[in-house]
Formats: sequence, structure tokens, C-alpha cells
Amino acid sequence: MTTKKWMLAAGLTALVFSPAAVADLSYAEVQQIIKRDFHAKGQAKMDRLDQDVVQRVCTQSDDKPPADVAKAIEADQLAAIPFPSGSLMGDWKKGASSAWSGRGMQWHEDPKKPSGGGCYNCHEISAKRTSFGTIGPSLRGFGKKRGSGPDMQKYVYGKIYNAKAYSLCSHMPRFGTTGSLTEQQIKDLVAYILDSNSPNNQ
Amino acid sequence: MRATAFVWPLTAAIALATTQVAAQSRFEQYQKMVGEDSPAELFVLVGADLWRKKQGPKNASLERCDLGKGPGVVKGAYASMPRYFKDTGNVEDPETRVLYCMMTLQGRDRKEALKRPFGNADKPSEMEYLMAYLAFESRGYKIHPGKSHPKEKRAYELGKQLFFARTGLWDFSCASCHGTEGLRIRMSDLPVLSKAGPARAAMSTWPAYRVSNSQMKTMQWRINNCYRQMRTPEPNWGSEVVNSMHMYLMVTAEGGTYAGPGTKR
Amino acid sequence: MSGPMKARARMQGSYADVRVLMSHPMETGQRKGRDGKPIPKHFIQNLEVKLNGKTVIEGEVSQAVSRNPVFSFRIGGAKAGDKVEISWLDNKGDTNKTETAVA
Amino acid sequence: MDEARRVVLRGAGATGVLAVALAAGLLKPERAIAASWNKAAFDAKSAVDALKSIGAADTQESGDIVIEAPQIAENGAVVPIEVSSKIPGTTSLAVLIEKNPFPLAAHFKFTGGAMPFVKVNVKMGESSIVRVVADAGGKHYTATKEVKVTIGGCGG
Repeated sequence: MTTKKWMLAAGLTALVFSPAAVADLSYAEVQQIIKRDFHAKGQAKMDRLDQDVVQRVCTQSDDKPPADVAKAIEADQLAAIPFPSGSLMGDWKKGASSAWSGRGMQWHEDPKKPSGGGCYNCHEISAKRTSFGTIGPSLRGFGKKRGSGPDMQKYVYGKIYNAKAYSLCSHMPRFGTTGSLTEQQIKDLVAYILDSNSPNNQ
Repeated sequence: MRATAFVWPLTAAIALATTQVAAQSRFEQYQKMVGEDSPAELFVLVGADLWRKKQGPKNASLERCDLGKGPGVVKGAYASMPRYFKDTGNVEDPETRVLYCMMTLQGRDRKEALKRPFGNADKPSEMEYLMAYLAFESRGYKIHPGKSHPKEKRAYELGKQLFFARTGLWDFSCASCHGTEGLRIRMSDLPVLSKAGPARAAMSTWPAYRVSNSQMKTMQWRINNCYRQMRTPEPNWGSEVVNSMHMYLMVTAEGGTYAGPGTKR
Repeated sequence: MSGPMKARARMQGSYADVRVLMSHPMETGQRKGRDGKPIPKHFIQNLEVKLNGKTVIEGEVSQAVSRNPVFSFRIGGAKAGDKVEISWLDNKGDTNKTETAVA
Repeated sequence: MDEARRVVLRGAGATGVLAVALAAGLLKPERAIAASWNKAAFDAKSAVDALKSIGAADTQESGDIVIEAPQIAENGAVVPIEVSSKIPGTTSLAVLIEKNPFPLAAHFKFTGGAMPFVKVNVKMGESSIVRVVADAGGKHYTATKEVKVTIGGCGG
């Protein structure tokens, strides 16, 4: 992140009227109270409460950042994604189980066991799974409809790695950036979404 | 939760409260059938005994606990909290207040009384039983938390800001899941807790018996559980953050008819 | 170990609507405890409902009944004030009973 | 069973001379509860075998058995099922969850004024046909209803 962009983001409070930040409690005060009133537990350390620029801008703008600010930060987020070289299509079968599992990164969980992607919490994917959420768009037949070439693979990989690089205040976690999913796990999910053999595209 | 906001028709008066729950759900029939006769009532019975049980260094019961309506008044108290208490100088929700009564009336050590605020199916916690009882004693009362004292206003403001603040490893705010109408996680409908209708349906039915794990769960647990799933560290039990979140939700639900303890997924 | 049990019975036209709540783990034997070992089966097997001392319903149930069981029954020919007794017996020999008057 | 009897007797408040008399089999205890449980039927792994074990191998479809159950359940841990029979002379109702590992969930017998009606909450491992069998005058009648079980929450 460049200094110029940090300043841009920091100055946002002054630029945007925020209905979420009203009355006598300042943004800084609320952040202080949060840090005072939580404690580290298991793998969930206190640094998870440090808002980064994405969280701060989205909080202060009530998830509606000015377009230029959003664009600048999205570009930074995108530039920080370490896209692997070669094919991004992993094993759709492994992706299928990871898409279904909602475990991972919570204070009571064993960090040595792999996290799931929890995709079905928010997305409809394969027709074989009838319990799915609707917070995110349906991804059913995504590969069939949108293609599965290198560009599409890169897009899906990037979206899972860091959704904020594409839509700043998306509600989707940054699975790669936060170390929640490994490179291989993300490739497996890319295959589950795109591979023509995946039940998602049958 | 809006989706799980049936009202357990124990009495005709309570049944009237169903009229405020207009939300339709594919699980409506399921929730109605599950709620008609709920094990929640068993927790109420045990809680009533615990409320009257003499214990602690002072060998006293909680019967003289002041929940904001004067010592010994439990009727309608749950529905009128959180509120500001002069003796502690804090805004307190029912659980926080009952802990204070355990310490003052029963002479119990905070650490001892708080050793196990959240129980499990095999061994529910004392607090879970007590909340089921206090909730039951507020059935049919209007939800009206404290709103006039400056500290009550501050709690509402803080709760509101917390509700919309992005935090934790996965960038969620409470509003990420509970801020847009018509969404669901897996097959669970998500109530928009920043709106009066769904907030009333949700807040009038906590604490609740959760059929998925056969446990009575309290509001402090519910907030704790949301933060766990938001991948944050753990909020301190009874902290300003938790009490303020509870205040924001109860003020948003103000005017609803309280009908807890509820029964949920 | 057994927690409370609660019953109520109300006249609904020509029959008494009987509802009963029981505290019971209803362990299936398929669940694992924190130590990784399976939790042994522990569930109610028999239920009995009596009206004024006379058995009117006998039930046999399996571990598929939900934890903290809830049952409803209907007894025709009952009237307000009649005594309804409900008891259960589980696979470990634990038992409990409660009674209520028809309202 | 001995253990069961002992506890039942204790529960019935048997002490002193009375307890001795009961233990010696001199007196029949006030029967706290019937204790017969059809192990073969409840251990059966298919609905067909379970029905054989309760003597209901031959059944005929009936529209007079009413099954009220949610078409879709939010959680399989508690699925309320309300069953009743309008067939005259119905003396028992059996509830079977066909896809459960042990399908027979409950078997109720009604005498005196008890109506052939029961509401019970059951566990369902997955979406399944719920089958109810009624016994009336030695003949067996059956009806079914499908219940879909879904998964809620965050799965973590």
C-alpha cells in the first residue's frame, strides 16, 4: 500500500457522511473499547481486532465507499495476490468437501486441521447439495456458463484468495490473504466451480 | 431470529403475540410444531428452584435481587433490560445483573460464579436455568429496555456502531449476515436485526432452547457465538461490548411482546 | 440424574389433551464423547399413561426419540379433575413419573 | 431387568417389610410401568423386518391414517410427528423412519378412552419416508409421508 493511498483512506471519515459513526462515540473510542473488551483465545489472537484499511474504509463508509477510494484500494489488494504460475485447476473432489465444510479459524478449533471454505454457507453450487445459503450469488453451473479457461481460473482463484480485490466491501472473507485456505485448497475449489467434470457443471 | 419466531402458545394472551410475527418461512410449519411443546419449560422449572435456593457464603437465595423493578420483583424484569443500575454505575443485561446479585446477596466470588457461564447439553449452567426462569416471568410484557440515562444512550450508540463494524479475521460485521432482508446461511433464515419487526421476533424469544444441541442458550452466549463465527477473539462475559450489543438489539426490538424462553433450530 | 418432568392435561371438547415433557439424554450410542469413546446408549424404552389409576396408553420407544422428549396424547371420556399419571422407564432401569389433574 | 425392577421399586418408595415382601416375590408391586420392550423390532435394520417383528408384515394402504409432519425440517435432531387413525377399532400405532439405522421409533397401544393419537419428536439422520402402521381388529393399515431434512447454521 502506497503512502498516498493510506492517506486517502485515513481521510475518508471527513469525506463521507457515515450513519454508523454518529453521536458522542468516536471511531477511535469504539476501537479502543473493542480491544479492551475481548481476550485472545485459542488461535484467535488479539491482532484479529486490528482493522486494516479495507475494514476501516468499509466500516466508516457503511459499506458504501466512494468509487475512487474503492478502486484504489481494490487495485492494491489485487496486486498483493500471489497468483501461482501454471494451471489453477486442482482436484474438484477435494474442492467439493472443502466447499461443504464450514470449520476453521475459530477459537475453539484445532488450527492443525485444515479449514473448509464454507462456500455453501452463502452460495448455491452443485445441485447435489440442497442446503445452501443466499448471502452470495448462486455459482451453480458457473464453469459451464462462463467458461473455464486460464482467465476465468485466475478470476475465480483471485476472488477466493481476496474477494476485496474485486469488490471492496464484499461480505466474502479473504481466504488466501488471511491464511484460511492454502494455495492447493483454493485450486481445488477453482476446479469444483469450473471443472467440466465437477458435479457443479454436470 | 425472524424465522424461528413462533410464539409458544402457553396462554391465549401470549398467543396474541403471534400477530406481530408476519414473516413467512419454508420452515413455518416445522417451527410451529417444534414450539408447541418445548423442553424450554423444563429449564424454567429448574431455574425457579435455583432462584430460591440458598447458597454461597451468605447462604442466601436470589429472591431479593433487584432487576430494576425493586428487590424481589421478577415479573416483567427481563423484558425491561438492559438498563442502567445506580448501585453499579453500569448498564446491565439480565445475566450481568444476576451475577452482581450472586456476588452481593449470596456473597459469592466473581470467579466462582462465572466459572461456567455457558453449559452444555449434559450439564447446563446455573445461569442458563436462571435466565429461562426470568425470561418466563416476562412473558406477555412489552420489550422496553432503559433508554433515558446517558449511559443507556451510550450503550445503544456503542451497540449500534459495533453492529456495523467490520472486524475479525474474515472482515464480517454483524450486519454482514443480519443486515439485508431475505438472506440465509445454509437453510437458516437470517433476521435483519437492525429493523424493528425482525428484531422483535428475535429478541422476544431469547434465551432459547436450541433443538440442534438440546441446550438452553442465553443472549450473552448468542452474542459470543456470533463473534466466534466472525473469527474474532472472545468477547469478555458481561463486558460493555456485550451489554451494549444487547442494548442495541433490545431497543431495536422495543414494543414487541416478550415471549421467551423460545425454541429454535 | 433425571431432571424434572412436567405434564398438563386440558379438556378439548370431548377429550383431554395431555402433554408431557421429560428430561432425558436419549443417547443413541452412536455419539462420541470428548474422549473419543462412544457414549453408551441411554434412552427411555417404556411409557405409560394412566387415567384415574387405569392404564390407557402403553408406549415402547427407541433411541430415535429426541433428547428431552415431548409427547402429546388424547384421552376420550375424561373430565375435568380426573387424575392423569405418566411414567417412563429407560434401558438402564432409571424411572420417573409425574401426575396432573385434567383442567 | 433385575436392576430395572430394583430401581422401579425404589422409585415406588418400597422400604422395610414391604420391600422384603416385594423382593421375595410375595407381593406384586404396584406396577410403576410396563417393562416389555420389543428388542427384535427396535433392533431391526429395515422397516420390513421391524414390521414383521411387531406382527404387522401384511399391511394395506389407508387414507384414514393422518400423519402431520413438516414437509421440510430445519434440523434433524428434532422432527415433530403427529399421527392419528380414523380407522374404527384402532388399538396401536407404530411410527417408523425408514432411512434411520433402526427404523422403528415408537409403538403405542391404546386402551380405555385413549384415542389413537400421539405426537412425538424424533431424530432423523437424513430425509426419509415416515411410515405409520395402525392395528385395528387384527388388521394392519399403513400410510406414509416424506420429510425433508436440511442443514442450517454455519456448518462449523
